[in-house]
Amino acid sequence: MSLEMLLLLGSPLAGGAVLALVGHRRYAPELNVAFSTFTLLAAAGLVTRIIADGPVTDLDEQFFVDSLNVFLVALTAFVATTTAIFSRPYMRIERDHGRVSAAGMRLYHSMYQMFSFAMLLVLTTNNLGVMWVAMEAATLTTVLLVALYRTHASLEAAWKYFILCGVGIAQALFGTILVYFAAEKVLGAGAGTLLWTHLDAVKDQLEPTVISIAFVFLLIGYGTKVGLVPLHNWLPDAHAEGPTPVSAVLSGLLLNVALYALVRCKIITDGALERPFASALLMGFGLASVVVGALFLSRQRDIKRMFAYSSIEHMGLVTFAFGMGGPVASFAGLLHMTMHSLTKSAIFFAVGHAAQKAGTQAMDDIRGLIRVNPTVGWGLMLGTVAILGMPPFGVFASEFLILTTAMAHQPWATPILLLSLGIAFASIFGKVQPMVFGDTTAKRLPHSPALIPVFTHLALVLALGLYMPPYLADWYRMAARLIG
Amino acid sequence: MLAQALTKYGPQLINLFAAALLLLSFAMLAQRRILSLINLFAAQGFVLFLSTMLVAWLTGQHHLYGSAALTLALKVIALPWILHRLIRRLNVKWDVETLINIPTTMLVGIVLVILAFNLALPITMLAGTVTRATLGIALACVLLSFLMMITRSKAVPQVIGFLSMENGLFFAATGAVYGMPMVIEFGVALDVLVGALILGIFIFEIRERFDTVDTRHLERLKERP
Amino acid sequence: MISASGLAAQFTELMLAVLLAPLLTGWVNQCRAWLQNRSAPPLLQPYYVLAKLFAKDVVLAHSASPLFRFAPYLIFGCIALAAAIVPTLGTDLPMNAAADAIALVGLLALARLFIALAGMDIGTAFGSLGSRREMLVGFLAEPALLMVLFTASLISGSTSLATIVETLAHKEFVIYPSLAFAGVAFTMVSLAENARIPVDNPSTHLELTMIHEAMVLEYSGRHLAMIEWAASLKLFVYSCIGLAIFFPFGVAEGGDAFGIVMALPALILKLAIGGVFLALIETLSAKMRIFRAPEFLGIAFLLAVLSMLVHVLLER
Amino acid sequence: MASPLLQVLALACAWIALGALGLLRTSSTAWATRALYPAGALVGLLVAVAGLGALFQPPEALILPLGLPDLPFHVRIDALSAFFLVLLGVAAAGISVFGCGYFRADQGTAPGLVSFYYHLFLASMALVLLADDAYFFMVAWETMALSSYFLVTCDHRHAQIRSAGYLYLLIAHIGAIAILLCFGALQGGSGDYSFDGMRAAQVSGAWATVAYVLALAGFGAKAGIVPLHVWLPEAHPAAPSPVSALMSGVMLKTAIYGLLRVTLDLISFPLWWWGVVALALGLATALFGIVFAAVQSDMKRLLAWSSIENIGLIFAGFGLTLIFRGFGMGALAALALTATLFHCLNHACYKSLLFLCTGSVMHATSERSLGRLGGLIHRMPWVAWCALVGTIAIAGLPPSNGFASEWLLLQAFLFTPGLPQSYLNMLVPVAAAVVALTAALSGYVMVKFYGVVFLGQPREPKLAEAHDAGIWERTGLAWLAMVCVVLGLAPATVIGLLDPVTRALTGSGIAGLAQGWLFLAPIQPERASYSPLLVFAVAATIVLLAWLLVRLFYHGRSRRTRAWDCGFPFLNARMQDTAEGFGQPVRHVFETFFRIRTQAPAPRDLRPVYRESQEDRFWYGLYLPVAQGVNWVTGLVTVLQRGRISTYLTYSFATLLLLLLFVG
Repeated sequence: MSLEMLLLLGSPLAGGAVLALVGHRRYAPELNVAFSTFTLLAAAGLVTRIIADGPVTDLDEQFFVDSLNVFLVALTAFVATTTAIFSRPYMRIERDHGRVSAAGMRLYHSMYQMFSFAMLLVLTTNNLGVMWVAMEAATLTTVLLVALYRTHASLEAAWKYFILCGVGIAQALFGTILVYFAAEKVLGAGAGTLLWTHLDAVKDQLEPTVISIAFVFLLIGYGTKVGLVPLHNWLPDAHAEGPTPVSAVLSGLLLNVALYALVRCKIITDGALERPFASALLMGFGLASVVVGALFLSRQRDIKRMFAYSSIEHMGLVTFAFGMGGPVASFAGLLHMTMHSLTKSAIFFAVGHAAQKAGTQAMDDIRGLIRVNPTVGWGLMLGTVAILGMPPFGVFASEFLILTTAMAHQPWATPILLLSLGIAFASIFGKVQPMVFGDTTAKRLPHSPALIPVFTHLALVLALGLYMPPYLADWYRMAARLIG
Repeated sequence: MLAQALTKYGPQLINLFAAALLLLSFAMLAQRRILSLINLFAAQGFVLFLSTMLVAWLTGQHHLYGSAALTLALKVIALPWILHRLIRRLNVKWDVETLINIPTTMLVGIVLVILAFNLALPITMLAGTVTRATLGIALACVLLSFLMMITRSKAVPQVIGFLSMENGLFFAATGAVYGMPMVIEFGVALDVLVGALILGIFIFEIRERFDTVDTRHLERLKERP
Repeated sequence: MISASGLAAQFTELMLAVLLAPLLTGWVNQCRAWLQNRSAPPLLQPYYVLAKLFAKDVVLAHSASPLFRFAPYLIFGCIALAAAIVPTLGTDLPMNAAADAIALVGLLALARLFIALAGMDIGTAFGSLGSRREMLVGFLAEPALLMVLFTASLISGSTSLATIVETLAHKEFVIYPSLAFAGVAFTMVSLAENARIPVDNPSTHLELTMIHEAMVLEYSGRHLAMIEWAASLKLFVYSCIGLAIFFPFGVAEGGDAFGIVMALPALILKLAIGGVFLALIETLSAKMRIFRAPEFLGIAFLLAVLSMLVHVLLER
Repeated sequence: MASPLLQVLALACAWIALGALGLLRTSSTAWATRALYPAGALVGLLVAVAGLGALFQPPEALILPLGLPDLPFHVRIDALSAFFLVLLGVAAAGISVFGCGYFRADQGTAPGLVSFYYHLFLASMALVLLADDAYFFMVAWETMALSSYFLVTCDHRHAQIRSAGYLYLLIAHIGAIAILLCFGALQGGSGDYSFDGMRAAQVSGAWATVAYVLALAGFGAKAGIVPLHVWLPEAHPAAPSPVSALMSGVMLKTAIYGLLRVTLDLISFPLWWWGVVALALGLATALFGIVFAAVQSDMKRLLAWSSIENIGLIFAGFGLTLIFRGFGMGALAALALTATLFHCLNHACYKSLLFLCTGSVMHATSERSLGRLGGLIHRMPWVAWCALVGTIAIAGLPPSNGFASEWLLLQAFLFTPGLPQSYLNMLVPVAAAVVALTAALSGYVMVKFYGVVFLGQPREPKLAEAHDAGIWERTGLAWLAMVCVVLGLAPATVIGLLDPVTRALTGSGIAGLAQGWLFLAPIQPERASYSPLLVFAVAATIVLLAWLLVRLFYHGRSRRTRAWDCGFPFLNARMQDTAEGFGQPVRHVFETFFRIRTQAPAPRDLRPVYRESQEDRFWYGLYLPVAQGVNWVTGLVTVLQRGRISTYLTYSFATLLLLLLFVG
């Protein structure tokens, strides 16, 4: 097992164990940040290695990292670290307000590390079965986090989250079994048949009907985790009721990881079937998610719930991009995934502080943030402007690419997409503007908010919007070619 | 002598176990009382254990013995025990409210079984395993437990539905591909166990918070028109 | 293009217009008095009034601004320039190259702007009342006048007044339906613009009815003289425009001095007939309520646009 | 010397740098007003000079390393963008100089932040003019919208300003969506989104019409064309005066630039009936705008509505250009295009001048509604005289530049009867009539604006201590007034400047035929010629001569007394004509345009209150139904999220079965 891989998976695991013991201490948040930064360093090492000498398999092919999942690994590690930094003052304030007990803090910190371990495992494993197990583990760890506050709403959200995702994931298991069944015909039984690299090599010899049924089950399974529309019902409740760092990580990272798994299966299905069955399904679900996600926005009263629906809409857009296929569309999809997770986590950081200041998450009671604390106010305003796809920011760059390729290949879809983006803009901006501008009701906070993460994320998104460094561009292009 | 009988009647025996599994799923669907629901779940686990042992013996797949032992330990002994303790601690009312009455659920169940069968037909054509016929039944069990979760409004029956869906999936695995590789079997079992534990904790929490386990009170998070 | 004879002709026409204007007003007042069988004031009465006013001291309100003091001269200058553009005697005028029909309407509008602003300057109720009504009449009359001039320029293919007069003078006498409509529209507009009876009474001091008089209520002495002179010059300009477009006969083409001298009696004769016609209209019609004026001018505007339409449809 | 393109790019970066410097010390006013705005004005001047330099040189293109990997920023400067750069530079110079005196700490936002957005706004407008591919254009376009949004909501303590800002950004965003779709239609399936690619794509037929309609909607939303104009009278008055001057004067012109770029440059063969659509829309906007301007009682809203009117006239000129271009009459298309561009330049100058004057008035009296102003000519002579220059220009009266461009526009209308389409010939006289009516009405509105604000007696006692504009504000006003006068008196030279632009877009120019710099003769001299300098000179001599002769033969004595009160001793300032009063005739004549709601007092009401409000029919006819429609649809969607867990499970169960059936 190469050193980086060992560190990459080992440190969150160790962190989870250590924090399970000392999670309630004063220094626990700093420990949490340390473990996350350590994972980030490992991820950076891995990234340099992948760029230097291409895809690498590890531990006799149980782990496989190519250009597609290495950028997600880097992104996950980075956002996990910044969220850890943000959660330091946030959780302290929550504890001072008495909303989280000492045991709760311990649970929070250990589950946080276990959650990043599960996500990194999903990203790096080569075995579809292990991927399923890790995805299920990710769900389990976050269910407890969502229910941390023990309020009526958070319990309900956690219950729905677990039941719906549990059922969804079960379908994915059945899909994996069918894939294994089809692969067994070609590769014979044994440990190696479920390895993605092997499947990828023989994907054109797999039985089309079985693979199409398998893809349906996988789509329903992982689609529930991505929050595609008919299966999205758990997402707004889960993202709104948990503590804000959890919502940031859920919205920013878990959706990407689920979509990554779905893309892995799509690559196999595309190879097996001639007709574009998989991409048609993805496009259909993607479009439905964008439209319904946008339409939900205007009736929200809770800010985190609104941004959860905005995540559904953006994930729908990325799925639509992967559904269209072709190098440019896949490139745009990957770019949009990165931009969305950076911007959405930045917004949740700002929202977290704003909600703490105003003491509530109802948007009607949060007013005039700029006058109380300009950095939080400007952070929220710039984040909202970025997530709505206003140009100088990178989200517009990827949306531009998606829409322009859509105009070239699927002209019928563009008006629908643009209309829903317009409605989303009208709804979100209409609600955020009075929160940021105007006279204020919020009060100062004991701990000064950690806003470096917000502005580092937004600066990154702004920079990528204007200038894409060449090595990053080729990196995305290689990944896009993989998706095909 | 037992060995020859087993090898000769093996496939019919497996079909028998599959039919038994299907019957148990239907019974759980129609069950009113939670206690008997748990016992039926344990019975389903036991039938699953027997069929896995038989398949392992017939096909000589040694890792199946391990997974059969795992099923026995987990789904026949551990989980039912946890559920029984849960019921006693919660002293929850015995009867199970269902959202739509039993006859209609049964009708829908039958339709689902027919659907599952002709869906699984193309796969069974290709399956080389001796237990290929059971794939349709496994898919039917999964869909039936899905239906059970939809129609039950109490938390505990939903949990049992979720666990019986796992059983169905496990049976599909043994039926189609003689069980998944060991590491995945172990992972799946671990997930199911942890899942059950968490659900148990949740039910306690809900019980304390709303002094009822009826999920119909869990409807505050919604969109007002 | 700017020849010596052209300059001379231009200068004579300008001086003629400036000097002859009060005479025309006097003649119109005389005809009106005779038609209403009362004894008429002497023909040169306007000149006496001007001389009297120039001699008097100017009485200014405390809140009068420099604009108020300069406005009369600016108004007089604009309307005098307008008179210089309209070819009354000869058509070889250097000023025609500098300003055409649209510039003529612009100059009259500039004069109206300044008189309205001067009216509002003192800040009394009458001044702003008059300015508001003047601008109401203005914004309906100006487009109608522009449309009349457009019809004429469409017929003659150019907007420069000299070419209009030349082409209309050479055309053999054929009834132009578009010019007929334009003629009616033009008379209605000139009545409104020069504050004649149907729209406004030139000699009234009844606050509720007056438009033009209300704006100049505050003026006195030499300023009032300049304003009165400018008003009569404006009437002269409008009559000359009417003659130039609808009765262009007798105007000397080119720069020959003899032609210009012969054109003078023809001009005086035409103006006299015009004056009688104006007096006739004034005695026959009564002053309209201020909010009948928009309908009156609306009709004029429609007639003017109709004339242009008729020209485009029939006469091409 | 570096090529003009590099100069303009460097100057745009200079603006951005100035903005960034503003962020260093956001709270100090002196830093912004004494260092940043003067430098911004200088950069503006240099942009104008660079634009002038680039006007006569062949187009120049460049590819910057920024932007998307396979669609980097293309940058190009040709005659059209050079002309608009001149416009931007001239206006920005005057407004920035005025800004030095205007911006103070009490703006509601830190002055440093305001200067950051101000300079970002200028830079993004310059970059919009240089953009040569869809991505860079959209980035610059929406940065312009975003920075101007933050400028509009500078003083965000008032709810009305916040809602104005929101409405503005919403309609700007919807416009941007339409423009993106238009670029999509223009690339014709080739997937190449650089403007050269679009030119090569030679889109024609149905796709070209789709692109044109989308461009009209997108750029019309930003310009304020009738159905999409609702934001303009809300957003421009809400912004600080220099910003509203910039938005009205220059930002609306970037929309015109965009439309010209798309229809005359990217689409190779425009159809003639496109022009009729633009002409009709333009005239409707002009009449609608000026009628509403006449009844406003807030001076900045009055000017905003009059911007809508001027944009309507520009659209009419643009429509005429398309009609001529559609019929292949190059010379007449050049005439109409020259009139349009000349009117853009004039409107930029005199509208900025007037908005800056209102800025000085608000500075001195902190009062914006016309009902509480009056008599300011005595205490603010400098501002009053500059405003008079602006008033004469905007009313389109002879010696001014407004008249020169209106004269050209009317000349263009006069040549239309030669068109092959018969009913088009009939429509054009009506169009000419509407243009004439609009010009006359603008005179009416401006007399109301100038008379009520500057003349008469002060309606509020506190106006007595209104001080005149500071030195910085005076230089800004003087610069813009001087530009207006120069443009007015020397139109032939300006037509010469416009010649390369019209030659690039319509293939022919009209400058060649003018008789030297004195006379302006569009086609032939005997058809029509106009020399503003001669008119001004002769008029001035006559006025001076009259003044001297009167002084010579008679005397210049005068004495002061109370105004004539017709025997009523209690005459006071409240008896003057109010803004509503002055607008009453127009409201009476054009009643159908408004949605009038009057609140008359009851007969025996001891304290009778009479209130009347004119609203915009479009707001109730178009915008509210659309909002209710969207609201209703979102109501439908909430059915999906009713909270019951079993329904959620049924959704995923049903999707599973459906897909399986579909696959099976």
